[in-house]
Amino acid sequence: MSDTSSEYDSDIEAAIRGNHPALITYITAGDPSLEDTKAYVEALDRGGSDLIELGLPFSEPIAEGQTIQAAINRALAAGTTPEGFFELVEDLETEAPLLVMTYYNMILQYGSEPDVRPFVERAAEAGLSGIIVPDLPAEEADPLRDACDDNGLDLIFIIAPTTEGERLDAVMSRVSGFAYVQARLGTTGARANVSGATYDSLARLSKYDVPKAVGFGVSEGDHAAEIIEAGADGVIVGSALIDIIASSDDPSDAVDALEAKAAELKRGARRGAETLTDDPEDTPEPEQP
Amino acid sequence: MSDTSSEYDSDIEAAIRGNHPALITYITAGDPSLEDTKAYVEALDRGGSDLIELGLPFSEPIAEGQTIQAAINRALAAGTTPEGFFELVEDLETEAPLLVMTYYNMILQYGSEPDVRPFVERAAEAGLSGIIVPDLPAEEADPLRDACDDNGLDLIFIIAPTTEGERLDAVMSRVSGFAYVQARLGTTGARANVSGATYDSLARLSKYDVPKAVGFGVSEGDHAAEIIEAGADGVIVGSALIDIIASSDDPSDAVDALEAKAAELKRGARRGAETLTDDPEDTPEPEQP
Amino acid sequence: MSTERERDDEYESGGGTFGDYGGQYVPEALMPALQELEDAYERYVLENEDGFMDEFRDRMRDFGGRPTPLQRADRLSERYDREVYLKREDLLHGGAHKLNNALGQVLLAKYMGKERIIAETGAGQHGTATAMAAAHLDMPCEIYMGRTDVNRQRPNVYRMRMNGAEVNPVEAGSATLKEAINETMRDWATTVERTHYVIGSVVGPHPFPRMVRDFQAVIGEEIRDQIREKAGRLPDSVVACAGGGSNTMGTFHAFVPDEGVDLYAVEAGGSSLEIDEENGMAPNSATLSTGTDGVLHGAMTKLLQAGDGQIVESHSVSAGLDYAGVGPELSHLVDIGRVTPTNVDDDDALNGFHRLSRLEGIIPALESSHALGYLEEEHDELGDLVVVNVSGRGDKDLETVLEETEKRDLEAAPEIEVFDG
Amino acid sequence: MSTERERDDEYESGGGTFGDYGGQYVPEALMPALQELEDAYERYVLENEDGFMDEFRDRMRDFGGRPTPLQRADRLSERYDREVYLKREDLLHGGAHKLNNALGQVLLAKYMGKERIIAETGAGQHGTATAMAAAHLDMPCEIYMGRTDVNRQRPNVYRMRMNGAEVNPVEAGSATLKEAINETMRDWATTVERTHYVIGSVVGPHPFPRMVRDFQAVIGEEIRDQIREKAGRLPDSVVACAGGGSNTMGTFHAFVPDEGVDLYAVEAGGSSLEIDEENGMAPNSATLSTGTDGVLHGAMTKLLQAGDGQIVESHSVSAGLDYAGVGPELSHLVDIGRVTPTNVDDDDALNGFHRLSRLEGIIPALESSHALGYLEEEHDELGDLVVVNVSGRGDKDLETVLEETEKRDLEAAPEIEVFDG
Ligand SMILES: Cc1ncc(COP(=O)(O)O)c(C=O)c1O
Ligand SMILES: Cc1ncc(COP(=O)(O)O)c(C=O)c1O
Repeated sequence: MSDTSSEYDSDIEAAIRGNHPALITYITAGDPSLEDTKAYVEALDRGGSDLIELGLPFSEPIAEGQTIQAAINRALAAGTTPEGFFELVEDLETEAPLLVMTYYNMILQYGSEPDVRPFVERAAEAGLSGIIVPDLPAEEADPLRDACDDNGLDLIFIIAPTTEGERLDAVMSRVSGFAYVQARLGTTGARANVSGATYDSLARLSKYDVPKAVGFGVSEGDHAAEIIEAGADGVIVGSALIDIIASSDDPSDAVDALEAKAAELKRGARRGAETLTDDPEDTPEPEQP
Repeated sequence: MSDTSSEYDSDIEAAIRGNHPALITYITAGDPSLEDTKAYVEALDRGGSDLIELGLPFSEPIAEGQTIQAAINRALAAGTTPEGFFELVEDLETEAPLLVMTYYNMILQYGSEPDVRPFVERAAEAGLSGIIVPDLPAEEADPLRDACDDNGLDLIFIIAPTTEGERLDAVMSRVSGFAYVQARLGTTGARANVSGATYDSLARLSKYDVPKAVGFGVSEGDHAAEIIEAGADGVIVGSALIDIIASSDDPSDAVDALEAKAAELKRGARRGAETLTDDPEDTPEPEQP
Repeated sequence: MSTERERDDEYESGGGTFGDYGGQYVPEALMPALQELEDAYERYVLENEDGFMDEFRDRMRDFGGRPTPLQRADRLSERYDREVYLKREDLLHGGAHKLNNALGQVLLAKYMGKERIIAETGAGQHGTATAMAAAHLDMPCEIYMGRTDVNRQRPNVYRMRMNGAEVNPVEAGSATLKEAINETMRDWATTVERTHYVIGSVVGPHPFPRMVRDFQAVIGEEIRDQIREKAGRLPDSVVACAGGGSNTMGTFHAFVPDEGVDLYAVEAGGSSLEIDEENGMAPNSATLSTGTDGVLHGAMTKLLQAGDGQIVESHSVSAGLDYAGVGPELSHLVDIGRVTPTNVDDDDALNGFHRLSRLEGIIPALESSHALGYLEEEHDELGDLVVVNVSGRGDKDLETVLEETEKRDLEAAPEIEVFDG
Repeated sequence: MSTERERDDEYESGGGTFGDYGGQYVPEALMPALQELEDAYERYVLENEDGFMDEFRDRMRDFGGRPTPLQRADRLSERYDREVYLKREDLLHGGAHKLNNALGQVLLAKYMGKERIIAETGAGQHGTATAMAAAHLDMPCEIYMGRTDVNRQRPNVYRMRMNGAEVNPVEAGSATLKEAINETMRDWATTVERTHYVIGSVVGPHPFPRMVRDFQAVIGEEIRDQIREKAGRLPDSVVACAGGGSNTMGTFHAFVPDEGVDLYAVEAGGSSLEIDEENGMAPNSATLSTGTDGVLHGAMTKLLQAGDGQIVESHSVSAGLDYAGVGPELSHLVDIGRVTPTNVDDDDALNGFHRLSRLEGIIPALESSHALGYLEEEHDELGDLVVVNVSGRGDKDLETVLEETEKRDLEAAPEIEVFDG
């Protein structure tokens, strides 16, 4: 794993700011097996991911669309456990820092009593750089935030299209690592275009000096370009990668495709960044969904 | 048809008193066809019936057991109508006088308006001697009774095991022809023995000077004997005859069997009468049902 | 109750008749039981002897759920541009007005010292109500039901069995309600001394039509009070469906003396108003609208019959209206012009079902849907303030409605794609 | 309402928690909607702004059929040699207590200017109640229901469709309630600005557990008045089944301050109280009795979960109790000893079903049958005056009960020979 903590507050901030425009990739650990996940993560790393989110599967993934739900079901059916997950993380050798994405109950239940600390400590020990919890809004986050602070992990918050006004200030005041900008209302899942809400959100967030990465629906290099052009520091891609995994007849087939996809997305992001530098005045028109 | 009205009030009373102990037989007209019925009635007449009841089928035979219900259904399916019924009666040549047994709505609807008179007039014209209506209690019988009186027909009343006290007096005061003593509660249908209620009813009726004939369940010569021995003037048999008709492969097969059954029943009745004359003191023990 | 008797006398000849209708056309064996019942009816029901009516009312409140609401139907009122109120008998225990009568009779049987209850049922609503009442009052109970109905109304058979009643399938004839009544009468004629026959509507020999009406009359009595409270006056018209006519008479009875209140009895027009005499079939059960006078099941009344007096088989999409006779009191009220006989066909009834389900969130019985179909067709004739009796809920009718809706192009139906797999 | 708030404060830490339980564990996108809802709940429900609560109560009376009776169960009282009363929520429109909540929330959504209603349903009772309320209040409505439940609860699917609701089958996982909730949350996260999610029990993120409880609290408030009138005092114990716990909290809420009244929450013991962690299965849904603390569907509460935090699949013969979570307020009341958690197994519940059907003429929901099963088992512990909440009617359960009864030798079941052919 890389260690670039110098001018930045954390590995994660460094991974995004230092590699601008950043590519953040997500896959579900254990889909279809932890061994395969290892190969996939390394492929994503090679393809140019600057930060990698690994999903620890939970039986009730209320924030996920059908693609990631199916991945989680496959991972659970393969017997993926938190301990297996941490061992995978320990085993991984990537340039990009790693984040865990999971639901709050998985974090609470890791120790012998419901408590967030054992999970956070284990995550830090395994070499993870941060945590994202899709069912943990800022209001309920203090215990986990404290534990992350104590263990040098970032706790990533999601900014939704509905996050506005005072609440936006309150959430932004807690952000560490980067702000996960939810591109549209709804759940995760590859979409064919970039939502108009993305532009609104990025505009609303422009006054906050934190890295912003946009996820939910990004699936192609061209989306990545548009999003970066709209002012994001990074793009987050998940379902599009899982589609590749799910549609491979043989798990090992997916490795090259994942690497290629990551490269395409990274190229797209770079294209967006170049447009920005070429023509900084030209704000692109939001595309209608 | 015979005409024996001399010392008696009516053909019917004469048929019973004059032929003591009397056999009264019932079959459903039109089962399985009116032509067959003609042959059956003549067979019953030859076999020794002193009075013959012919059922005019009605779609809702609430007083009948399964045997007669089925006969009625066959007769209706064969298209038996009141007019066909009356033509059959006109066609018949029997020693025994004929009664029609039907439900009140059939009588009411015979004319163009709901009225009992057209039916009664047609019945008299066809040569019938009386009418039995199982769903017409004494309380509702005045219009039909008047019409019968005017046309020289007897209206037969049924005395049930539940007919007692003042009601019994009231009903008995209206009796003409004979009192139809219902041997047991329930519906028509052949039974294997004589009901205890028969003895009770005959005892209750002993003070009334009208002919009494017992029906509902009588099926064998021995029953006939017991009933006559118990003080009845006649026995009424229906379902046992219909069983013969229903079980014949060819309708014409039934003719001889019906004649033989009538003869058996008449012999049984005579046996009962002889016992009475032999040993007038000896009241038979009621058999337990 | 004495005022009610006086009122009755205005159109009852006394004894057991209503004008030319009514009477006791039953086998002799049943007459003593009818007299015993008449006596019990007068003492317990009319004179409240031993507090019978108090107990009845208490049980109908606590066990049955009375009073049922009178609800303003906001969206129907808007649709028809007049005030429409619904009497919610669908909320009564068991899901229909039937319990008013069943509980009354089973309780009366208990007061009379009877040991056993029998009843007929067609669709199963009266059978389930009787089985519930009998379980509640600890009386053994047997229900006769045509085999055809047993097969097509299985949930109601199960409900009766769960309440501990025996269900005796009747195989005769078309094996539906008419045959079930015949068979119950036969049982009664056999066991009359210890058994009470709970007739399911305002039909049968005296005193049933009056007694059943009196047990059901609470519907109209409540409506009178409720509409006065809610609308400040009596309604211009009251609409109820009519099969045998028990919800009908129950709804109308309190309004009979109010000449300003028009009373509409809506029968099942089925698929046509013509009778096929040849085959003994009526494709409707619009007895009041098209029937002729005759005697069926113990009473003189209007009937569906062939010219020679055979009773024909009625037909309606709604099993509970599917009967060739009707209560004698309704026949009389129609003859004297107090009740207007009307009917709507199967399609209109199905539309009525769907319309109430979608607009008001109430799934009505198919029987009651006839009253709602009439409301749609003739609302202009009904004045500014209309009460419709929703005699029961439609849970029992879902399968039928689905099947019948799929066959037709119904204006008010949702697109009901069935979820397969 | 102000006194209620004071009472709540005795055990609520304020905000959205009950002791350690409750909270708002939902995706960020939903938080503003929850805050909007909390605000609306406080204004309309707690402070009766714009007469919201008056309209709610009027509609529950006229449309819903409130008050429901409190009935003395004569034969159960005799059987158990103590006074047993039944609260008859089975008589509410739709056939269960669910309408109290559904109508309250749909009306609130209307006051909030929402344009669309969504809800999850398991057995279909909450879905049908919501569909009825939405039809009644003219709101478009979509219901999510697991494919397995769609297939086994077809009549409820039809009812929802008849009321004009869309029914969306959910194919994920075991395709039952848990998955339906997940999917409804996903819809909500997509459409939250114009859509209200009508959660079906006292579960989910704040303010749902409190709000649903307040809509259901009318059950216990009525019981208090009714038992005082009928028995002259408060009961010794109150018994209600618990799935999510809405009928439970609705029944208990008014009695929480009455220390002399024992409160029993009866859960589904299923076929065994053991969890099979390997396969992620609990053969029960006895969450309060056996669960551990965790977060599910937006709240911290007691759950059925494997040691690593995966939620297990619960099982019960009663679909409406078949849920791996429970309301956070109940978890708290159990922790502080105010509510006694208990459970009965499938057999006892089935016997409870049959017993009430046969002895009292009331066919209870299989959910409610658990409370009746507990009454049979532990009546000696319940004091002289017991109230049992009959949360719904069992018409929906007939097929299940038949099937399950045939597999077993149940003491209280009638001989149910099925009428074939
Ligand atoms: C709900 C409902 N309404 C009406 C009827 C028709 O009966 P009646 O005309 O006696 O009210 C029935 C009969 O089953 C019924 O179930
Ligand atoms: C009749 C009935 N009772 C109880 C329940 C359980 O829900 P709760 O525990 O929220 O009351 C249900 C759920 O469907 C139900 O239908």
